[in-house]
Amino acid sequence: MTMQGERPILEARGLTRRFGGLIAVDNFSFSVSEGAIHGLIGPNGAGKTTTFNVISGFYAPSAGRVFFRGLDISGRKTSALAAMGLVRTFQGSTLFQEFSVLDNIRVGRHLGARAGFLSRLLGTDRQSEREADERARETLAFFGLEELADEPVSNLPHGHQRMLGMAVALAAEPKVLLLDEPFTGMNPEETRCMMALVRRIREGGVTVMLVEHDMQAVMNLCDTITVMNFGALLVEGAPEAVRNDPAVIEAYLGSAAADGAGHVA
Amino acid sequence: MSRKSLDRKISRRKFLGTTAASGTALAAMGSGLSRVAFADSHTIKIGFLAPLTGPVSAWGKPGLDGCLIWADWVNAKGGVNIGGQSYNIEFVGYDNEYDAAKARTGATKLIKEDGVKFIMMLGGDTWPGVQKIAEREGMLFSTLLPSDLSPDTKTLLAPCEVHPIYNVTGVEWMAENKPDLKTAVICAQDDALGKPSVATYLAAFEAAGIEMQDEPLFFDPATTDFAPVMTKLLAGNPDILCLDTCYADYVHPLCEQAFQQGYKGQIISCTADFYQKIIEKTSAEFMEGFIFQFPDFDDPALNSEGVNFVNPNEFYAEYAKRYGASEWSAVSWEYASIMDLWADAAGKAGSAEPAAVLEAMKAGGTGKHAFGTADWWGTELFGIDNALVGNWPVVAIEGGKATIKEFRSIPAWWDKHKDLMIKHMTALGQMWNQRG
Amino acid sequence: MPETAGAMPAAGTGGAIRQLAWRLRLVFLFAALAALPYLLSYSQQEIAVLLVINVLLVSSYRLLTLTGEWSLGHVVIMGVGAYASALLAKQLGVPVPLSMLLGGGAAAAVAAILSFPLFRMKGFYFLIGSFAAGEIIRLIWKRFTDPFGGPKGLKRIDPFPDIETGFLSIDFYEPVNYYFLALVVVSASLFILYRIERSRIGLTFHAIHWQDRLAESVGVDTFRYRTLAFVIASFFAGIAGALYAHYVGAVNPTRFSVDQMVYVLVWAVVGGTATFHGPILGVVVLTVVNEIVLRALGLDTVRPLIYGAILILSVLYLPNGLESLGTRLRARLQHWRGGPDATGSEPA
Amino acid sequence: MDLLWQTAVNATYAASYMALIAVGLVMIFGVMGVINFAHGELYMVGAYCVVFLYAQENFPFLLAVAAGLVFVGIVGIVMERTMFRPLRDNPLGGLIASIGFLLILQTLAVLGFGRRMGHVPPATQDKAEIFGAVLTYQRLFVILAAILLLAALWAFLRRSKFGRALRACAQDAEAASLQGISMNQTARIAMFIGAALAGVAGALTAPLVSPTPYIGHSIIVTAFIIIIVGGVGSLEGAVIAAVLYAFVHTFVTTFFDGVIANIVGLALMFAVLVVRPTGLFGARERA
Repeated sequence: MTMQGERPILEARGLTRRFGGLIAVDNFSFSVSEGAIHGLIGPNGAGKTTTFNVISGFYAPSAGRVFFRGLDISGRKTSALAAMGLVRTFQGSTLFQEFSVLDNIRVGRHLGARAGFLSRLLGTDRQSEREADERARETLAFFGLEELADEPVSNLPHGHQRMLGMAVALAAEPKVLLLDEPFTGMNPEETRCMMALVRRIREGGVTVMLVEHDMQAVMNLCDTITVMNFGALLVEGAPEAVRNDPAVIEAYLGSAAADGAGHVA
Repeated sequence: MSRKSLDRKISRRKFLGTTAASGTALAAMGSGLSRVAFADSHTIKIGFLAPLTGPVSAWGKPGLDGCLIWADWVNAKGGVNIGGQSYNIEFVGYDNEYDAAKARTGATKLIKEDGVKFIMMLGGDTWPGVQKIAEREGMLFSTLLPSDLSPDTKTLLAPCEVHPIYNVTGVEWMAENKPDLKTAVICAQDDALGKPSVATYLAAFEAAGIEMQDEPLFFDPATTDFAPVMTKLLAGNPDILCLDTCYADYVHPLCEQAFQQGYKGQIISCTADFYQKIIEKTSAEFMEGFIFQFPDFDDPALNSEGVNFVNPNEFYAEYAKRYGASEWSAVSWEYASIMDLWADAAGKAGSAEPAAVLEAMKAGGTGKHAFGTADWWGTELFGIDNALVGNWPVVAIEGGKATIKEFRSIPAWWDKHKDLMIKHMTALGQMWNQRG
Repeated sequence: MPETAGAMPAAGTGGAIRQLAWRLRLVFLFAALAALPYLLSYSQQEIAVLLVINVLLVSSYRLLTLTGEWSLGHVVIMGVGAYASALLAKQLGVPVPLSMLLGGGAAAAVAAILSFPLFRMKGFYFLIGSFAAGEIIRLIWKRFTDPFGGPKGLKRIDPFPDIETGFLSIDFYEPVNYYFLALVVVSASLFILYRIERSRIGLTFHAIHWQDRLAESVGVDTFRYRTLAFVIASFFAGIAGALYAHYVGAVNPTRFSVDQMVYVLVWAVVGGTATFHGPILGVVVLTVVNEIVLRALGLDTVRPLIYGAILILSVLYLPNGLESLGTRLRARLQHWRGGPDATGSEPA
Repeated sequence: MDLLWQTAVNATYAASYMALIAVGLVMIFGVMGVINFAHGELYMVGAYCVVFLYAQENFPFLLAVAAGLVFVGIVGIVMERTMFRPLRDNPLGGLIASIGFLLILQTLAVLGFGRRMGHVPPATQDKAEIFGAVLTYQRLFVILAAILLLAALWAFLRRSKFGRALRACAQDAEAASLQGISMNQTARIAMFIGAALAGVAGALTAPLVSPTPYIGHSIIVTAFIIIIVGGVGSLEGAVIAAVLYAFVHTFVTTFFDGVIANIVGLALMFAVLVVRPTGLFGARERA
């Protein structure tokens, strides 16, 4: 089951990010093929989230480069990356809690609903806004949320909020979607449902990269998996290969032993 | 006291009338409301438009308090006789918070709704908001800050304190009586009062052949610690330390610092409010001979011939009794002295109408200033001769008590040295045609 | 926030009726505003003029706060408009209506320049940064006597030109006439501000306020939008300043000090910033209380004390502002009627 | 008299009382998250305590200063209890309330002491000479008291349980409450200390300035600049910035003039903001 192209759509070379004296990401490289579902895993504190933040433009890399469709995008602003088609989600229910469900998606359509300042004032943006609304409702329908369009987000159950987070990102029409821990805190039923959604998103032609703790989900879902440890690349390959790699086992066992319970990434 | 509550009653009634105007009252009110209604045809109302709250209120509120004494005294004697009819005087205050827009609102209220015949102001920042109204309504105004005067301000008078011109008298007296003082330094707050005053002192020093050791030192009005200012001033060991027209809350710490940093020379200043307290902070010896321009009103010299202020000693006693001596300041008597001038002119004119009073006041080119008959003057400095200038007292501290040394003529100085004054005023951008 | 963040007016018959009711209400409001000066005394008309100008000031301030940033420099920006318009009219002879517009433009331009250092900061740092920037602008006015007039500022600023045609003659010295002039300008400005807020731009401002990182991630250039809010708000603050300058005829640096800014903050917060009308309610109520009620009671010395107490009590007992009184009242009414949808949900 | 030394002495004095005020302001901001606009008025109230007790009622100066410290501290507790506690989740509301409070304090001072200045005779007129520079005991006393109080505060924050709680709350109120630290208790103590520092600064300097009911305005603007330079979250930053500002301001005043000193002060503040928005010593981003 692959629609995988050979050309990498997203690539990092020698990525490094320091915070003061601390090196969170250390000379880390990976590449994501177009049309893939690519997993990024690693023990707690391995630097996954920092990597995500660097790729998505929240932090500039201290060294190294990020390429998107062959273009050097290192250090570009998040909003500029989104305009190019690289969109990320956030952990948990990071949403415009004060808005209605539909308004969340409408913000997600920010790039798709362009209009000049004057036309906003005069209301001549109505055409493009109507289109944007239609597309927003389509996106909601894709996630089965269309009934809830006018609900305030804060009334939604947790699982729906997680889906809405993905819907907001999808509304921006990404070419690559970066999912930050999409399954964390979900029950098996919800996880299954979410995995199906991710597959359908990929079928829509969107490349997906995700950071996740839930091994089971990652192994089942991803075409390729990159494992990092101590900020550096450990292994990259197909799920089976990664699962059986002694270095990976060692890293997870070691960290689990050292870690105890209740550590937060 | 009773006056106050009466005021309140009237204004409250008016307020209820105007704001509760619902549909039924609408027709009756209309614009007719702004028409003046006299509560009592034998009362003349005088407007008092000055800051009564906030940081500048020290220049307003004590003046209104002084005016209330003035009114009580005049009314107790049957009021002011105008055209054969006696009128009681009533003051209507409006707090302009030293804001131009609020002053404008206050001026229209006093004119259109209270029907005042004359409005006294502090002036300064608030005057430009009122200027247009003065022109349009032909209302007579007075200010304590003559820098408000310009050729267009035909109905604005500076009839009492022609700040800062009178400061020349102190310098002149000092130069005559202490001729061995040769060098001076000066500091001032950087504002509308400090700058023209600096120009005046510079002119007066130059006229007296006293040399400035350094450029004038300007400090921000928000300054609270004056040690660095004084350190800089004293660095060259001057003979004379000039405190310009610093406010009382600057003069005190400045003197304290001069004393502590070992200064022993002459000090000259425009004001020395609460000088007894400065003596407490320094020493009687240090303050001996301190020259300034504002006499105590219990000074017997104020009873001398030529001084027009009525019963100055009693006025001070009454003020201290009513409001406490610590509230007393120059403005306490200044606004009241303007009322003397006004009452005199209204009597002469036989009318309280602003135009008639103005004409009577300026008739003959002289007027009865608090400190003696004086000339209407100012064309060269202000572009209009609406400032009343004559003698001004030179005061020195002797034996811990402010003593009037002499009433000295400002016009006499001006006739000799006006070029110097115009030169220094121009250099600091203080001539009427240099102001926005 | 649902009311303001909301989408376009809903279509359908319910929407049409609501729209009609809304329009009727507007007509009534304007009729009342037109009748108002004739119910007031002359000096109260003066207060009404300043009040209308302050309505624009505080409403423009609210637009800036939509992105979540609170400025302490808004009154200084108003001053930029006032000074610019006054100087253009005084020194270059620009006709006053045009100079007012340019005054707004100057304020917007200054804001655009300031946004580069200021929007490197967020939240509290933006607040103090805007204070610092404002103080520096005020210092420039004080130091450069030519052309700004130094601490005394500018006076004898050209008034708004009288309209003198054969049958119509309007003298803008009369507060009632200036009131209508200001009312027209301010209504038009408020309409624009309202449209902006109700458009996608307003939605984006809100989005930045609540989750700027999420907004960024879907392509919102938050710096650009924060700047946009700042520039628009500053433009209208500048217009308010120009209206003020040509009415009062004088401006000085003290008039635009942080003390005055505090009043704008107070109006906005006491009125409630969750809705468009909250800050307007705040400035109207507080002005009437301070300038008319307390003065009429003959209270001079203690007026600031009572005003201060009112501020404290209102933030303590109406934390969502005076406007929440209306919402509460409506909810209460709905409750009595047994209406099902009491949608007066409190803003977060 | 050596100008340089005299200027340094002047600057040291200015730094001392400014540090007291700025540290108080930072303390209140750190724990409460509120900018206390009434801080200048707390200074004013402290000064009037000395006007009343020492100048009018002839109590000993030290006693009056101590009373000022305690009284203003109590005023702080009252502010905390009546305003800042109910408004804890509403920092803007807290700001507005403090503005209302400052209007009340100003008016009360006018009613109680008149709108003109208060008079405080010096407690002593003796002075010391250091390298030809004059340092009056009155000023020396302010310097020593400031050092003593700030050192005591530092020790208190390091050593005591409350100190740890205070620092924890300033770092992260939620985490602190999870650790069983009482937010109310901590806030009360922080308000007492913060207000008392402003009050004692006013009380100590009352004989050296001329307190008026409106002096708070001059104080708060300077304090604002200092905490911006030092970083709003940092007590040490406030002290260092106070020293820095006082020296820069004093030296520029002496060698140029007071208005230029203000320009330099503002420029310093703006430069710090542009280069390092969190202030020289503030590390944390607080949105």
